[in-house]
Amino acid sequence: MDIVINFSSGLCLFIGSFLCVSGGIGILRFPDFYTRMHAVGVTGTLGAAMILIGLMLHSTDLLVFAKLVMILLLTLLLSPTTSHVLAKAALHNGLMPKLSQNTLEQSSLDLKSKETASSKF
Amino acid sequence: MLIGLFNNWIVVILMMIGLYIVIAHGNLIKKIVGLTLFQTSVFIFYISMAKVVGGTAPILADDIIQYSNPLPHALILTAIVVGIATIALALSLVIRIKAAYGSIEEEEIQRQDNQIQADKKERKQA
Amino acid sequence: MIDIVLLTLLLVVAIAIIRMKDLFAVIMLSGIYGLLSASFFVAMDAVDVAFTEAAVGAGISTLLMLVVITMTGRSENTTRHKPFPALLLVVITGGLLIYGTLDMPYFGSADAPVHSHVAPRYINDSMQEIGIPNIVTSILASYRAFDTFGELVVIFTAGVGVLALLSIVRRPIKGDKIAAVNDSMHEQHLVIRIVTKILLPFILLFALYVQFHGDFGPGGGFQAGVIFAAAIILYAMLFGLSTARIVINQAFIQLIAATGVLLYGCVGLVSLLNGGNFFDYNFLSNDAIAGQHLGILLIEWAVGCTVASVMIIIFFNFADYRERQLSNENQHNQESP
Amino acid sequence: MISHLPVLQVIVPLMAAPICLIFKRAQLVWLFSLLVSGLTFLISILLLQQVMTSGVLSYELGGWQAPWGIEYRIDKLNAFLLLIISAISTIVLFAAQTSIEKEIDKNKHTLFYVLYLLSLTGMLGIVATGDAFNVFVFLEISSLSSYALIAMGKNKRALWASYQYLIMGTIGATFILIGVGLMYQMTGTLNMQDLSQRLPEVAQTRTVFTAFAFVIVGVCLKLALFPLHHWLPNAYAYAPSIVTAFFAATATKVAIYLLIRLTFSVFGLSFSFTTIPLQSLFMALGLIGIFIASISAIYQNNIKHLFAYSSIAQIGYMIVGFSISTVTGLTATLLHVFNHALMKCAIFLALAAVMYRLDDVQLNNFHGLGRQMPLTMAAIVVAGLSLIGMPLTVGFVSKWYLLSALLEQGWWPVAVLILLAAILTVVYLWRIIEVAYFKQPLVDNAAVKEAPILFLVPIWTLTIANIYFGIDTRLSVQVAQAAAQSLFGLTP
Repeated sequence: MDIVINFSSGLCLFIGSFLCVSGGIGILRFPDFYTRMHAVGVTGTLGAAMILIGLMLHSTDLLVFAKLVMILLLTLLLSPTTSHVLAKAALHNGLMPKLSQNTLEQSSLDLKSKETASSKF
Repeated sequence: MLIGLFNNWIVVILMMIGLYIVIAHGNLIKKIVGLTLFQTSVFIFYISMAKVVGGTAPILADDIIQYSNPLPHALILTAIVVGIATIALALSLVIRIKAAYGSIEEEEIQRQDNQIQADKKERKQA
Repeated sequence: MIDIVLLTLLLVVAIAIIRMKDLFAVIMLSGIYGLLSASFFVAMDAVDVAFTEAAVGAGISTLLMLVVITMTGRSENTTRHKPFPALLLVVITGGLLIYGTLDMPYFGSADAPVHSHVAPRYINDSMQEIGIPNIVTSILASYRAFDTFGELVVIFTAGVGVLALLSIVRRPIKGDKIAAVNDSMHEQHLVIRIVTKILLPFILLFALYVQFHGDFGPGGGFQAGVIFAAAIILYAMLFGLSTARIVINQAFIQLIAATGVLLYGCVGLVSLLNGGNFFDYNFLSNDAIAGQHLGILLIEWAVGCTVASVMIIIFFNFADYRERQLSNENQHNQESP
Repeated sequence: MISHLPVLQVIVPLMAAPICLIFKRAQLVWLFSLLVSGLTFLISILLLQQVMTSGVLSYELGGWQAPWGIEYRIDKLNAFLLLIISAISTIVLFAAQTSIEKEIDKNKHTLFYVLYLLSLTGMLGIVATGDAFNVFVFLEISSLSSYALIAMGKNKRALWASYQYLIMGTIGATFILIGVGLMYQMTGTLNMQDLSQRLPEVAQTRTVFTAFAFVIVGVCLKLALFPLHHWLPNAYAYAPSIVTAFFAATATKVAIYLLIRLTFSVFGLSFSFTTIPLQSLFMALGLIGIFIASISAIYQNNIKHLFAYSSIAQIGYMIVGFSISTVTGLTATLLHVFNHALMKCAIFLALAAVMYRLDDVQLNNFHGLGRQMPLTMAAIVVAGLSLIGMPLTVGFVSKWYLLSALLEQGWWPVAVLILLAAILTVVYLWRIIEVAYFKQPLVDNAAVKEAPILFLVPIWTLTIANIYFGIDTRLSVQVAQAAAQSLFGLTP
């Protein structure tokens, strides 16, 4: 029975670390801010979650298990929020996503109209 | 020799970087960041002094025989809080300086000071 | 091995701070510097210090600096800054320090004088004399209680200093204006307000856990105070300063800061009046160990109160000053065009 | 209660500060802090008597023995400094309320008194403690409250002066922290008494030499010794005048005490003066400091700047006395600490009175002040004369001991330089006296009346003390001599 647990925890750890590494590469390779932030989002949420699950399977003592579950819940709640706020702040400061050429003019038009409409606090 | 004192040399380099920022850079906030660098490197020096190879955190547990030295930890807790107190006061001074002088660059403030000095002299002669 | 990696990372961050011109990046890097040094402290088995450094060095100081640069602008114009005299002075002091490190005991050697003179008594006898597992808290709260009292007064001085510099007589804002501000903020920060509402109770609970867990594991008054203040600062940032002011009014917070210091001092005075020296907890109750526990509990509570209220005072005054400046600018450009 | 005096000396003002924050009315807070400061003064008198009769007092905080817990060691040197600090703080508090009415706005008076009591606590804590790290903590308390106090000045340049003082002060305090850390690393203890026993074995190592260098530089930064004095003139000139009066007479004296305590008690006489050429280094720095500060004092037209530079010069005198490293030399320094506190406090309180009446202390405000504010101007003249060292005043006593210590060593050229420097002091004092007595008052400050009574009482108590201690030198010389002998280890 514990061979299955060991194997699955090893697998989870492997997937988690693979996601983190790919996230790291993603930050370096992606062209603009928003795609890079997507890569960070992946590592923050999924990568960490997989590693935590791998550790949970590996852990023996109940207290450690409970703490790991709490950390998992916290990261699942927090990291999507942080990437949301990050993207919102970037957009608020007028950082334009790097779109293909023709959609660029069209989206910048309606962005300007949206800006004038809503009265900025 | 190298491994033994590597910690201290890195700490010395960090200290000197902090000191360099405080002295050479004119921006008031950059000076405060330099000050935090300078103080944090002193904390790293204290804590790397307290470490015993093979020792664990100074929390008494029955199966552990070797502990790291707890005294520098208590000292550094005090020093960190002293550091944040100084930074908070320095930042409130920067806010007031920005409101009074309109800029947080050392040269600009010095220039305005010298100017006040100069036209006070003219008024004295007049 | 891990600490050498961390130290080199610290070096890289420090050099990056010199090169950076954009103040926002410099402050973020100083936050990273705080976090890296906190993880270095964990590698050095200094868990209490790592906790405090993470909460204070990476948390509060970055936050305060960010509030300040929203007022003072982000760019640092480097006109001629004078590297050579500074470089000369720095090289001299650095050389003297390196010269000083040559005779130091090697890193981690167990026979260094530091580990043989005063420390063994703390490690061996603190369980019998004070009876709490966390030796750092026993040193902090009992052996060297006067140091912590001095440090509490330092924090109190910083709070009063910030009050003296930034506090202004407040004109009471009308009720409906607060509601307007609240609605506009609601529309802007919808997602994060919901998440904060979920998280706030847990942060406060965690602060209380850290406060009372200080005797057994890493934690104590300072960390608890900073976490408690962080929760309230988060609330103030998202629900508007004026609403936060109604929830936590300033005079009450100043009162708590003062009573925290007084509570700490009275613990010492009570042990003085019971016949012992100042801060001698054995005289607090008939059994010595119970006296020590009671003394440490009261002191951690006093420290927690004062640190939390001073951090709140500092943040509220910074944000208040910023709000007043923004309203002045709005009035200014309403009149001018 | 008598055995608890050492700790009560620091706890009384410390507990009073938060209590002041709870009372909101400024009048009440002023009286309360005056009472607390008087109580501290009383405790310091009792402590001095106890020390003079029964020798060194040792008080273990928390009931733990010396190197493990923190210990308060009060000997003749501490008691003397404690007496000076609490006396000056009580006298300055008399004039505080009237002076800050004009200089600090209404709702900040309570905060002013809280910060004032905290800086008093910090200084008393530095002087009373016998633990090296505790010195750093209380140094931070006194420095933080002094940055905040200086920044409360009316003039916008007070903010910039306070910021510069903060940067220099924090670097100095961190240097002291590095020095204490290096000392702790080589000996394993933080208690000063224990350090002095364990340092000689490791004295020849390079780490202890660096520790000594860092601690001395840190203290000299706080001392405003010649090359590191740039923060002092602006800080004293733009701070509220009551704050300048308090700090001019006490802040640098605490740093002098730290210098003496470190070189004599902690590192030991032999280490400080033989392995390191401290003697000639400090003699040179002191002399250069005296001359440059006195010369730059002559060209100032803001009178506070003028007397701030003259404070730097007077510190030069103390450092010259200290660098002679003989019993009479040290007695001269301790005497000058006591006398300089009296002189400078009288002068800066008088300037506070002028500031109260004229709102500015430029030279042209002083035109014809001799007739308009006769008592205040007379106080400045008497304190100025004792600054020069005229006989029958306090300054003469310390100059006399300094010259005799120098001649005892046969360094008559240095003695001649000291006398030359006294002439520079005459020059910059004459500029004020000439303007005050021989010029007609300017048309717009014709209606200036004498300073209010609450100013005149402290100013004239200090001026009379200036003269009294010049004649009856029993108290100051006896205590200074006993302290110097105990430091040299030849107690009678």
